[in-house]
Amino acid sequence: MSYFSDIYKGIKTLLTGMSVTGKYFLTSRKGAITQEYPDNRDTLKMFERFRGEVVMPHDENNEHHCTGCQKCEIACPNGSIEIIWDRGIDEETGKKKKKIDKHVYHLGLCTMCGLCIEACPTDAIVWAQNYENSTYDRTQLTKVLNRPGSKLKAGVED
Amino acid sequence: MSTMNIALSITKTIQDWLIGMMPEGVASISAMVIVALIYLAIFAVAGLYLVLLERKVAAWFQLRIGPNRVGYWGLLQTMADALKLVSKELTGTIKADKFLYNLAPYFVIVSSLMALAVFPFTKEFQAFDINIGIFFLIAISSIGVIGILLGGWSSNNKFALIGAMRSGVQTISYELSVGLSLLTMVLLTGSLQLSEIVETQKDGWLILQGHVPAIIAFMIYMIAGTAETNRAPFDMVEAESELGAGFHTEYSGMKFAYFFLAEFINMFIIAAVATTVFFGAWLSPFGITESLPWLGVFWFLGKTLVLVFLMMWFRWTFPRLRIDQLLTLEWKYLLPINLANIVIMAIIVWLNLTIKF
Amino acid sequence: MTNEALQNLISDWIPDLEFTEEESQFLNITVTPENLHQLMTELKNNSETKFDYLFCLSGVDWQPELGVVYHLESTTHRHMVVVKVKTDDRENPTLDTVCDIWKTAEFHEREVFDFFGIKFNNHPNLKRLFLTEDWEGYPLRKDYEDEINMVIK
Amino acid sequence: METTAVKSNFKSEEYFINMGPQHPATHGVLRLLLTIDGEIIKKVEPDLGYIHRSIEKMCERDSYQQIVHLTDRMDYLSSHINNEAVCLTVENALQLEIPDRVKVIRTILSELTRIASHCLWWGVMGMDVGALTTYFYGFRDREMINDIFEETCGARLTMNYNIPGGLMFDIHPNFVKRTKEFIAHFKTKLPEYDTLLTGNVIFQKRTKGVGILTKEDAISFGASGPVGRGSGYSCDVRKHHPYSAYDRITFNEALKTEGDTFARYQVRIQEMWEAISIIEQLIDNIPDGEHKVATNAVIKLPKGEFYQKVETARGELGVYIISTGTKNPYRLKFRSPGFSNLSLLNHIAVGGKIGDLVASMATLDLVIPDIDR
Repeated sequence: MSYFSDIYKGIKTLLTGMSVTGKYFLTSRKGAITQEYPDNRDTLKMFERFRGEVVMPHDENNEHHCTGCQKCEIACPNGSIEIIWDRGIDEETGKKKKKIDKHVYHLGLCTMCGLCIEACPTDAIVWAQNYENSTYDRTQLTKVLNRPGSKLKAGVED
Repeated sequence: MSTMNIALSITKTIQDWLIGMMPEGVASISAMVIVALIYLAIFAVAGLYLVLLERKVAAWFQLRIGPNRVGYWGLLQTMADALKLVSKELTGTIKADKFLYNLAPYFVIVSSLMALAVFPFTKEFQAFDINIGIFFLIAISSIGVIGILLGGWSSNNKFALIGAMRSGVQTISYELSVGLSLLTMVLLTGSLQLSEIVETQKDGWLILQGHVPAIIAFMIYMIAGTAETNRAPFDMVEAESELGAGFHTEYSGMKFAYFFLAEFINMFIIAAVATTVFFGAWLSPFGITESLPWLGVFWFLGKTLVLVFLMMWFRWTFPRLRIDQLLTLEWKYLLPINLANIVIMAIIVWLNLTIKF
Repeated sequence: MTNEALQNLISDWIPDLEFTEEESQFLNITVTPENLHQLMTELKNNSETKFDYLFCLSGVDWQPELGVVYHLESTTHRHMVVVKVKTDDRENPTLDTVCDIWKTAEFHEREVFDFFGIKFNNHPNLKRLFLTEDWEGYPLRKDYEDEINMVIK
Repeated sequence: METTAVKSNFKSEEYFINMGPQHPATHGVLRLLLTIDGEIIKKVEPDLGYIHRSIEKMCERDSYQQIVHLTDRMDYLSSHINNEAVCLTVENALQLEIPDRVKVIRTILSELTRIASHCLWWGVMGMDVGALTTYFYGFRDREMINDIFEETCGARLTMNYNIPGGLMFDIHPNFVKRTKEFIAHFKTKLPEYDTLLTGNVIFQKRTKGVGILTKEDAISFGASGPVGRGSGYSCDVRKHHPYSAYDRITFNEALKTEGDTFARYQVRIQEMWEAISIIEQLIDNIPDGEHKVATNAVIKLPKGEFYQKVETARGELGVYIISTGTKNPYRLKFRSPGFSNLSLLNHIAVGGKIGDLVASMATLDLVIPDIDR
């Protein structure tokens, strides 16, 4: 009479299934896997390799490493980096040399692929770990990475 | 002791109080209106807290925290939901059948609230103690289906139509086994009146008296009960992954709130019927709190909440049955077992092998 | 079977077939559109070759000609072959369909029609798969111009 | 299949239903035009293109490093394996000698991606069939793998950690520790998947004998991955055309022959066990050495055609590059596993009910950007 045996087997599998969720119900005191995001904002720390946003670090006397060589602009797959450079006279050698004017970075277009940081010969740009990049208006997403009045660190050659 | 039970039989006390003020006929009608308003208020709030209980229990099953933002420990969450739903705009499809579309929610909410009147919360604390109690309950719960069918058909949406047809088929076939399983228990008690049933359970709950067939009847009743309220393994009516929101896709605002609230009150009703029939409504296990009839409410609600938790446990563990498997389960498995069960129970009652304390 | 054995087995089925092997890991067969269908059915049904798995069907715009490249593999002998077919008329390129031999070709051919405009006769329902019906032009052709969507860096 | 309803003079005509771009069962922007008669499905016609970004046209103007990052956006659940596919094609074309360390790390990361993808599939499969708690158990395990990826590659979903010639930077110091923790944790949780869903009688009734796909049809429709292996067609690229470190590990291919939804489900569960054993074999002896081989900045492939097959979580991804020696490919075609798996949906769903269509679509594990490209 498979009629009764498969009823019995059916109920047995149903009960084992319920035992799994029951176990989780009883041990739910151990804390949930979900993060309460807005509340744990100050304790939430990202891993140090997290790709939040591309930034250009400046040292204490406002100097950076970007020589304006445009390697990152070429490497970027979706044109989210624009380098505005102008001719300048190099102090020691007196030759004409490219000087960086503005390193424009469109965070809105960036797909966080990391090819620009890979291509940069002087490690001028680095990943920042902020994860709240949303803004209310798109123009705020276009950023200039080198701070006003900053200049190239002496002795950095590409 | 006597001071305690003055306020117990609410209908009589309100009626006597009113008769003093106005003529006979008007008094009884206004008494009924007052009782109905009290019940409506209590069970609207009870429905809200059932929804919150469901969301909290679901969260604990799923390693989540559940609503904890609105009010301390999330207590006001469903209150906020209700207010949101009240303030929402009542949208609807243009080509919908306007009259039936608006009528559907009232069918559902009325049928679930009417069924509440019959439950024995404590000794005489019962709105209407009519002598065909269980028969009345089953009849009322079949009206709810008409509301769902109307809602699904009239909102002129293909998914809603499929959902409504599924619910029609499902509820009609599962009412059969709800009725039959309650019938097996009525064999033991001999009367349909709910207070009578509780009376006979004074010497041992029915589930103990009827031992084996009663337990089988209880299991069948729980399965059919969950199917009756379109919940858990049988929720093809609003199967999220197949039909989106099923029959109440086109409803919004207060109309949706009626459907939503009615589902939870139905769940409460199914659990409450199970407690009255199987577990002796307000009778404490060995008559320990017989002296204080007021404690009966605590026993009644406690048992009902245990059964409600059981139904929630079903919901958050089992996948969904397909519509034809659902019908084969009913017609090929539950019905034959039910009929066999009635015969066994009849033999037991005839040879009175029931266990009496 | 090794490429050479394949080559001389297949070469005596149909007269003018070109076999090349450099520039690619597999044996390449170039066939004329007329006897494409016959070669394909033979490749599938012949007991020694039994290429029953068409795993890649790609349209290619070889600048003057438009062509389709079929990558075939046999699930029993585990050898692979590449069949190429080219038509040089760009206004109304038509080829025979192979979806009666391999059912996977039905969707792949609709994709090739969608992006290259190559029509496949006696294909069950040959209409655009990805783009909308009223999209004019065939995007993956080399001479496709579209100022709005195509950003030329 | 039960006997269909007796059709006396009772006339019922078919009607169309849009399982439209927004539908919980399609996991993405796929539109299925269903012709149904009551509950029984007569015809399923997918309508694609809602997320078509013409990746193949973009590849014709991008350099090879830039193409690798595009593949993340195709099958985002096995983005690591897609990157590896393009990198392998380019490396084989240039005949680059890849250090052993890179091969082993790539294989470990591929298997981790496979487990993460199957965890998500299992959670969503449970949800499609009605058990809503499986979603959270599946995501709990997937989150642990995402943390491992975030720590090593910096991103959780679109990793872009592979570049032609090796890895962008070396693995994080506690990558090995975290992976071992995950393996220990997952070994206790995977049996729970079975007791909760596989053993469940309702689940078996919903999936056994549903959406039957015979072996010949699987081959003829080009089904690959767990969909093909569910019908007994052994199409594991890691077995037949081994790449990176797959030739030095021993694992057996998960094969079932019934070809119904339950068989495809069991294949994926067994694949998770296989993935765990593969990681265990490799995690302890990662050879040390360079993490990438220097390639010149502008990669130019020699003239010719190159094809590379890779086994992603969904099936066999093929990268076909026709190069004329310039810095970007003349034509690049991705043979996407989801595309062929979708084409057989009509074949297995006709005659079943809507519930069957949703169940068998869940085991096809469709990712729509992978189909639309």
